[in-house]
Amino acid sequence: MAFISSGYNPEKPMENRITDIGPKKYDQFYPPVIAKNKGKWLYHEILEPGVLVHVAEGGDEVYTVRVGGCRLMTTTHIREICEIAEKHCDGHLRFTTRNNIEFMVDDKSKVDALKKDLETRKFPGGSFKFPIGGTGAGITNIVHTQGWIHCHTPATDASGTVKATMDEVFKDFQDMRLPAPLRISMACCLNMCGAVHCSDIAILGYHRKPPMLDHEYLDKICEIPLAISSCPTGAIKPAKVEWKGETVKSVAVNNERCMFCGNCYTMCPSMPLSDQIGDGIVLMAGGKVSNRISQPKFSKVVVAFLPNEMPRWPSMTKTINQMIEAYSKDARKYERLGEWAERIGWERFFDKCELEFTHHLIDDFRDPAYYTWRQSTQFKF
Amino acid sequence: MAFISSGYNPEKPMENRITDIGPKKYDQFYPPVIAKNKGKWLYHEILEPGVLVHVAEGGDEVYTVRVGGCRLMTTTHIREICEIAEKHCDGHLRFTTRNNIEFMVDDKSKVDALKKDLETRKFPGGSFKFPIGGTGAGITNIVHTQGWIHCHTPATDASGTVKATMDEVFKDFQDMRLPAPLRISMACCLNMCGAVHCSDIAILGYHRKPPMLDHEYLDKICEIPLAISSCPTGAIKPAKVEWKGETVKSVAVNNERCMFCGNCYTMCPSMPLSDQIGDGIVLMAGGKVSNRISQPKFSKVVVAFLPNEMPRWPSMTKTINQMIEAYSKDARKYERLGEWAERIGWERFFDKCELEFTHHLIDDFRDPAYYTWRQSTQFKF
Amino acid sequence: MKHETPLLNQLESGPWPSFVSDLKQQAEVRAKNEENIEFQIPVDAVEDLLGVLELSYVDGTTHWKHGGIVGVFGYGGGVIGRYCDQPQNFPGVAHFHTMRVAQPGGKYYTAEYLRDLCDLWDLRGSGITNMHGSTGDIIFIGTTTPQLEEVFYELTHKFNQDLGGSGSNLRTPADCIGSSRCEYACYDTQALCYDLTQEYQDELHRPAFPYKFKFKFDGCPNGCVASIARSDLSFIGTWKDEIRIDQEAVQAYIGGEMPPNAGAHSGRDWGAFDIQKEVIALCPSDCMKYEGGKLEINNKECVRCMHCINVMPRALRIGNDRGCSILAGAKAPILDGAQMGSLLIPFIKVEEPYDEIKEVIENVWDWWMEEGKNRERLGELIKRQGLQKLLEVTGVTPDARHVQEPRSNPYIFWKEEEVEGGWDRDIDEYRKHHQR
Amino acid sequence: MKHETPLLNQLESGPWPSFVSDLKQQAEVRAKNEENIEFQIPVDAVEDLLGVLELSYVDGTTHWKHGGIVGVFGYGGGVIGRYCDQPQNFPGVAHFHTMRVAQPGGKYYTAEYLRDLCDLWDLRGSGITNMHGSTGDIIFIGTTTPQLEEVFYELTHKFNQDLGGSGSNLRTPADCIGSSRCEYACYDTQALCYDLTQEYQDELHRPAFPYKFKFKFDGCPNGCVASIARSDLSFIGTWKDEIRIDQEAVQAYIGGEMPPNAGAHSGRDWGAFDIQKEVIALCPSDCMKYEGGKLEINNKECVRCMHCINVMPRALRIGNDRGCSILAGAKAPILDGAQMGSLLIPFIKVEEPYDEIKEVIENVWDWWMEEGKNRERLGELIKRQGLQKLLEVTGVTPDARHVQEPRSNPYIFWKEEEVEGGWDRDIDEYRKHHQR
Ligand code: SRM
Ligand code: SRM
Ligand code: SRM
Ligand code: SRM
Ligand code: SF4
Ligand code: SF4
Ligand code: SF4
Ligand code: SF4
Ligand code: SF4
Ligand code: SF4
Ligand code: SF4
Ligand code: SF4
Repeated sequence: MAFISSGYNPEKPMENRITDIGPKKYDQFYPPVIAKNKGKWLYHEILEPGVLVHVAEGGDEVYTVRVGGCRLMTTTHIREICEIAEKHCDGHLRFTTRNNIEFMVDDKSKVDALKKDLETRKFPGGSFKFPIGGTGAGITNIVHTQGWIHCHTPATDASGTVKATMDEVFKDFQDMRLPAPLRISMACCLNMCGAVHCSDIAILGYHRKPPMLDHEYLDKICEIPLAISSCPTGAIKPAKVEWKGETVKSVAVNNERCMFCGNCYTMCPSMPLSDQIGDGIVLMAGGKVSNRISQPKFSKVVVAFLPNEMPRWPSMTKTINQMIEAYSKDARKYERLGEWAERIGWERFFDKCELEFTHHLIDDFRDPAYYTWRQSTQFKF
Repeated sequence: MAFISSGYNPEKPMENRITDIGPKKYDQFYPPVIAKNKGKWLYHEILEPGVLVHVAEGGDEVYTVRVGGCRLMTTTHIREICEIAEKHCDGHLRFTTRNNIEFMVDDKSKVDALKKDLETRKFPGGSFKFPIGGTGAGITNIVHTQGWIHCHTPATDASGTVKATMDEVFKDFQDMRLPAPLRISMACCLNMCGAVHCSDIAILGYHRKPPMLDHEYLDKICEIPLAISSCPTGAIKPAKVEWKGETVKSVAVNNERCMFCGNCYTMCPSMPLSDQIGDGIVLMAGGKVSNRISQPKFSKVVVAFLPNEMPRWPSMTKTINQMIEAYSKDARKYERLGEWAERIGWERFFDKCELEFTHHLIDDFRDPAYYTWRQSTQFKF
Repeated sequence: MKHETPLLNQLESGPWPSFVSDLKQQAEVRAKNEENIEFQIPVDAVEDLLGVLELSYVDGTTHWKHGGIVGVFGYGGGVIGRYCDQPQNFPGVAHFHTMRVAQPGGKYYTAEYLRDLCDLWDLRGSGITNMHGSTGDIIFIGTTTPQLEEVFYELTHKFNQDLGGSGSNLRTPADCIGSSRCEYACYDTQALCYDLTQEYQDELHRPAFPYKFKFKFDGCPNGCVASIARSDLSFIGTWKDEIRIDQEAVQAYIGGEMPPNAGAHSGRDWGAFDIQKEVIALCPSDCMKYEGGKLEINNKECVRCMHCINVMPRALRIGNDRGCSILAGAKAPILDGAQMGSLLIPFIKVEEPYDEIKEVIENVWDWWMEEGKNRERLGELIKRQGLQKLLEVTGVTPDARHVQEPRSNPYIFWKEEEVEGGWDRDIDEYRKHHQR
Repeated sequence: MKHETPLLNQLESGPWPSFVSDLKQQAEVRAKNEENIEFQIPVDAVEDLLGVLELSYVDGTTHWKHGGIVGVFGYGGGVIGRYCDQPQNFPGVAHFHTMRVAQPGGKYYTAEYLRDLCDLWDLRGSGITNMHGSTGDIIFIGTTTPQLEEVFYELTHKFNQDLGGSGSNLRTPADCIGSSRCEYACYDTQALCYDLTQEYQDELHRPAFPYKFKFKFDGCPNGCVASIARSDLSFIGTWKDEIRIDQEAVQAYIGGEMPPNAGAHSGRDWGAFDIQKEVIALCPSDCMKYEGGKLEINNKECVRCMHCINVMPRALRIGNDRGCSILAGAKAPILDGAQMGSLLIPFIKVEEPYDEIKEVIENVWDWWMEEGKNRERLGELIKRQGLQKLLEVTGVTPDARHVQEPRSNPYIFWKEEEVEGGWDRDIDEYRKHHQR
């Protein structure tokens, strides 16, 4: 392949350089009905799962059809999205904050054709390309991260766990039978790029073995002081080590104090953590972001560990399902999963979801841990 | 005065020595009606403020008249109590966990004489010796500590602040008009011997000046390492000091890090804190101990400082009164002060009690502080 | 009076019993000495106490110095030493130690016994007391060093009465009035308190702990002795089965024949009793209903908060399968912030000889004595090493009941034995599959 | 296909869009290359990506190494370097960096523009993207180092499009759809997001911060872009005056003519709409009542939680006096535990040119840049130095609104200037009144 220059001249990097122009301005992309009615919307209605109408003061309407986006998408797929947008929506579309795709039309009459078109497109393996859904009191798309597709610290895969989970809960992507919206998120390591710390249900990749020490290279590849200071628990100390007959400068890890966060590995590639058996999944539950009724809440750890079971993580999806079904059956209308758990008490949450409570779930991280223990005689047998 | 020996022989301390016998056994002191009906009580009723009846399965009754005890009491006063007990109660009595005195009779007919006797006894200064009250949804006696009567670390007096406060709220000692019981506690320093950390309203003595350093004597009187390690914030360091021409071993205090807890003074008498202007009162509110309806709660600091105004601390009693009146007016039946504040929101508590919110009331002590800030858009303007 | 006390005098007015008036009457009694007592400490101790207190009221500071080590032979506690910082002006209180005398359970007394104590304290001390101290003891305030052994000797020999605790030991345990006069008591607080106090006399008198340690005994979740706020181990009565309901009495409450909450709110007109609003709607676990003239409780969901029982004591009674919960670690704010007790044992039977309970206590102590730092309360150790650790050393199975909510941080410290294959891994083997 | 992927193939079935199927179709398109594109990175990049992913599915570990420092000249962010740890077996992805392309506000696009991006990325990269990354960027996944400058040049010159953030700088800000299509929006999220993004281009591209910094813009407390959980400064729309009520529409909801919550619950039969149970009783501030056919809101007590409005969007509307609250410090758990944003500014007007808002931002940054340690997020600094300090440096008057509850520990760090007479005291003077 021949190198094709864009015009950039590496000898004179500053020549004609354009910088600091930011993103494209939003209003260039607004569909006309949006541009016209911005700030004048009166109300909306969810007509059926995945289909919304918003009505403006002057009577204008915009119909939105929301479809599952699988976020990790190729240009081939994007081109197909573009084709649909041009066919039905005058070439406009948007993505939601949870990576779904929204096709908007300005008249009710255009909705059916759009829907039909979307529904019929499938991949050869049988999955929908553009499943309609993700609205109201149902389950929408999973916010997630890179996993084994691209990152150096994951303890599990992102796209695969998400695909397995969305297949399992797909019914609820296309339904609105739950007491309230249920948001699932996924992050492949403790860095939590998916910000799973405030989700109704969160899937988290977690290591359980302390870093290996590549003594031979450590001092060459890493800055030892940086590695040491990276550790939140102070588990890493400088050390002189006998290695294959030589004394090398390296580090020692106090394994008892390691919480497997991988920070050291981020700072020092000679301290890898990943392990086929050690790595797996933590499940969290009961978080939320909205200020509706109750204040935002952190997710809580409800399953300390599940093994990585490729390619479909059946123990994980089964457990998630248990939580959803128990919640669906027992919670009150408008009640988010965390609100439900708090109302019935976490001891009942474990009973009803048929989850085992293990000592790992008792907080022991620093001073605030105390406030999660029970300082009361109020509890349920 | 001549020394009267008990029989103890200092030369032979172990001779005839009796140890480890513990307190008197409780049942020696039970009034007969108590001994007979223990474990068989069916129900009780508060007939009027300070007067209770308990009814047993077999129909026996015990009438209790509760009177204010001022805890710091002399043998003269105790002898008077004994006299009353013998006159009306076959010589029995008890003290409550909040230092009130309870006189019990086993028949309704004996109540009136007892009450009349109690009500008429007064000190020459005009105060009641045995005010009847302290039951139900009112204000009972204040649990308190030593203050200037006996301790070395107080930042205010205990008996005096309590007398001033009880005079101010006396009406409510003899009434049951409040939404729920209201418990006031008092502790004269941060050691909080009164355990004021879980009271509806708490009076706390507080220093505001870091310790003085008696360099000349410090090394002679104190163990410097103990003084250093006593400081919870690590504000104390060893130091060599020029003092009146000589170099002495002593300590230095980083005043910015001092929170005036007095721990160092407890360990080292050469680091006194007390100061006429620096010392005064912190008011806390909203704590409780019972598990009724809501779980136990810590008291919160609601007034960062009030000066010591001897002998009657008028700013303090006025502020306490404001809280009681706002609570009385606004809270719902059965609602404790802290439950009320949480329901209306602390921002409203300050409005309704006409208290100023100052920056001091924002927690900045260690990690848990974060959880007291507002992580929500839910608040009231 | 020896000293002018213009400021203190202002505390003689007002309805609440005046401690100043009481001290003054005592000063007078001592000065007159009608009983011809051969006071073993200065006769003007009380006058000097008033004097030094007045001085504090003038200059806003205390005039008491540190205690120093005073006590009785062989005991590490029971006495708090105290010296005045103006001994010349107030010689009567120059040395003014207190003694802690172990109170009887439920704080019941006979006049006879109290008078014995008064006689002793008039002879050998200031005649000033606290009835009672915050921990629960009878406090004798103010005597001199030579009198300490004398008082102790008389207490033990004449009155069969011991001192209480102070210092780094078990402090005098205290209880609520419990089943002796309260229908809510789920166990006999006085019996348990007494038994444990006797069992642990050695721990009470001979400091061998890292710091102080307190037991308190509440008969039910109302918490009348505030154990959850101020004892390293709190024993709070509870039950496992059903609240007993008397439907007729329920009707009587609804009909206004019986005062709600036993009359505790009678100082105001709160309107007619509304069972829906006052009971059902306030139940924290939302497990009650009143339908068709019948009150129903879904006991499985009840958190035993006592509210409904408190409101209708003649209609509702505690269950029959009784015992207590044990909570651990309560303490005042020094050094690390105040703590309330954290639930350790959700339910334990309270049955003589209380062996199960003693096992819990001793396991807790073994751990604390092994791991606790000097001046580290149990609560602080639990915070430092974790509630998980406390459960481990007491052999308690971790349970969702132990937490208000599960951890929100996922920072789980796995142990090597919990992770298949252990932690030792071969870097060279790893590098075969993961190049540098 | 170059590599067998038996495990991944199992992810092709099931209803949810299969990323495996998509990657396979892309691999095929590239292999066929019907458009005759002169691919600037290996044509089999996608096949090798599938191969290395299959390997991870077999051995349960990642095969990506650390990034190293790659980027475009003069920018400190926008590119994440990535190398495969099995380059011999998967040469197509041996070097596989991602580029972050700043997304437009509200994530609106035209097909035309998206196709331009596709053309560019097919030529110069793998053709694989994330639409979108968790922060909000368009993510181009996988290219080689030499292509980075080329992509950047084409983006800026052809498409008037910049990169987004990475590293210790301002990250690409993101917003909810807001007033462009949502009746709940209390301010124009897109306008504010865009203005601040442009204003702070330098902060976005040239890392000079202690660590990353994120802005997110939610039009109302529903929080559709989750700003309160994942941005160092979150701007959340709110109002100060009254919720507007259309009583007729209230009746329509009660009468069942309009679906509650705009139909969000239509997947189950929840029974007839019950305004008392579904709205009044759930209002967190208990400030609503429905009496005599009229809905009343005590707006003074309303905490603007959105619930009633969400349930009856055609009857209730946000107030007219609008603006936003600013919260500070949200972040993921590393290192110190996760944080949600803490309220810094209860209410601020959102009006061009947003000077007041910019002043807040710059005060925050000045403090953080001065005091923040390396890799210390704003939230951690606030925890370390205290919310009081943040209020001080931003000149915000402390207010009960800033706290959920006042402190329960009384450990107040008084400042010397707050205490009359200062801290210097004369020990000799003190000793005159307090002997040793
Ligand atoms: C399109 C989108 C905004 C965007 O800029 O892309 C959006 C759009 C709407 N949201 Fe949202 N929300 C969107 C993400 C969110 C998020 C963010 C998230 O999940 O990461 C939240 C916070 C979730 C949480 O608390 O954890 C969110 C919490 C809400 C709520 C509060 C729900 C609750 O019960 O707590 C409402 C109110 C409601 O549902 O009635 C709401 C209401 C709405 C409304 C009804 C607003 C309107 O009038 O148009 C929109 C349609 C709702 C629906 O789909 O049922 N939106 N909404 C996002 C769609 C994501 C998706 O593809 O599924
Ligand atoms: C690409 C992306 C995940 C994704 O799949 O979408 C991502 C990927 C990485 N994040 Fe992230 N973060 C991404 C959004 C987030 C978010 C979510 C957000 O911004 O809303 C968070 C949580 C919110 C927050 O900022 O706290 C997040 C919290 C982290 C952290 C933890 C930071 C902390 O203070 O706790 C790290 C660790 C670090 O900075 O060393 C991290 C580090 C990383 C690195 C750079 C790994 C590293 O240490 O070198 C990842 C590179 C992966 C790769 O190979 O491409 N990433 N990261 C997201 C950025 C895409 C975009 O620009 O749109
Ligand atoms: C006598 C005493 C026990 C003792 O061993 O001495 C006692 C006795 C009773 N308490 Fe108590 N409580 C006593 C201190 C306490 C304390 C401890 C404290 O205040 O330090 C508490 C915890 C307070 C707190 O939560 O901060 C306490 C919280 C209760 C409650 C729960 C009240 C609530 O609304 O939270 C009840 C139930 C009730 O009032 O209906 C209760 C109920 C009762 C009953 C009705 C129990 C009974 O059936 O006999 C007794 C009469 C109540 C009354 O006076 O109105 N008792 N009670 C204590 C009297 C102290 C005093 O002189 O005033
Ligand atoms: C006498 C008494 C106060 C009273 O007026 O009633 C008291 C008095 C003292 N307490 Fe206390 N405490 C007393 C009950 C308490 C309580 C309440 C309780 O036990 O229920 C507490 C709070 C609960 C707890 O234990 O946490 C209490 C928490 C403290 C502390 C802080 C301990 C902590 O871990 O936070 C100290 C400081 C210390 O130990 O150095 C302390 C220290 C002291 C000292 C010994 C001062 C010292 O450091 O030398 C006081 C001696 C005063 C004197 O001159 O007589 N005292 N102390 C109480 C004991 C009487 C009794 O035996 O009945
Ligand atoms: S969560 Fe961890 S492993 Fe996953 S993309 Fe972010 S940094 Fe990488
Ligand atoms: S994984 Fe985390 S806790 Fe363990 S050594 Fe590395 S930095 Fe420290
Ligand atoms: S609270 Fe402080 S000053 Fe008061 S008695 Fe206890 S230790 Fe002494
Ligand atoms: S008063 Fe407390 S914080 Fe201040 S120096 Fe002494 S021990 Fe330290
Ligand atoms: S704690 Fe319970 S049992 Fe004990 S006195 Fe109070 S109400 Fe009665
Ligand atoms: S005891 Fe409390 S939780 Fe149980 S039924 Fe009664 S009110 Fe409800
Ligand atoms: S946050 Fe509010 S304004 Fe923005 S899209 Fe969601 S509901 Fe609408
Ligand atoms: S917005 Fe929320 S707080 Fe305000 S009235 Fe509606 S439900 Fe109540």
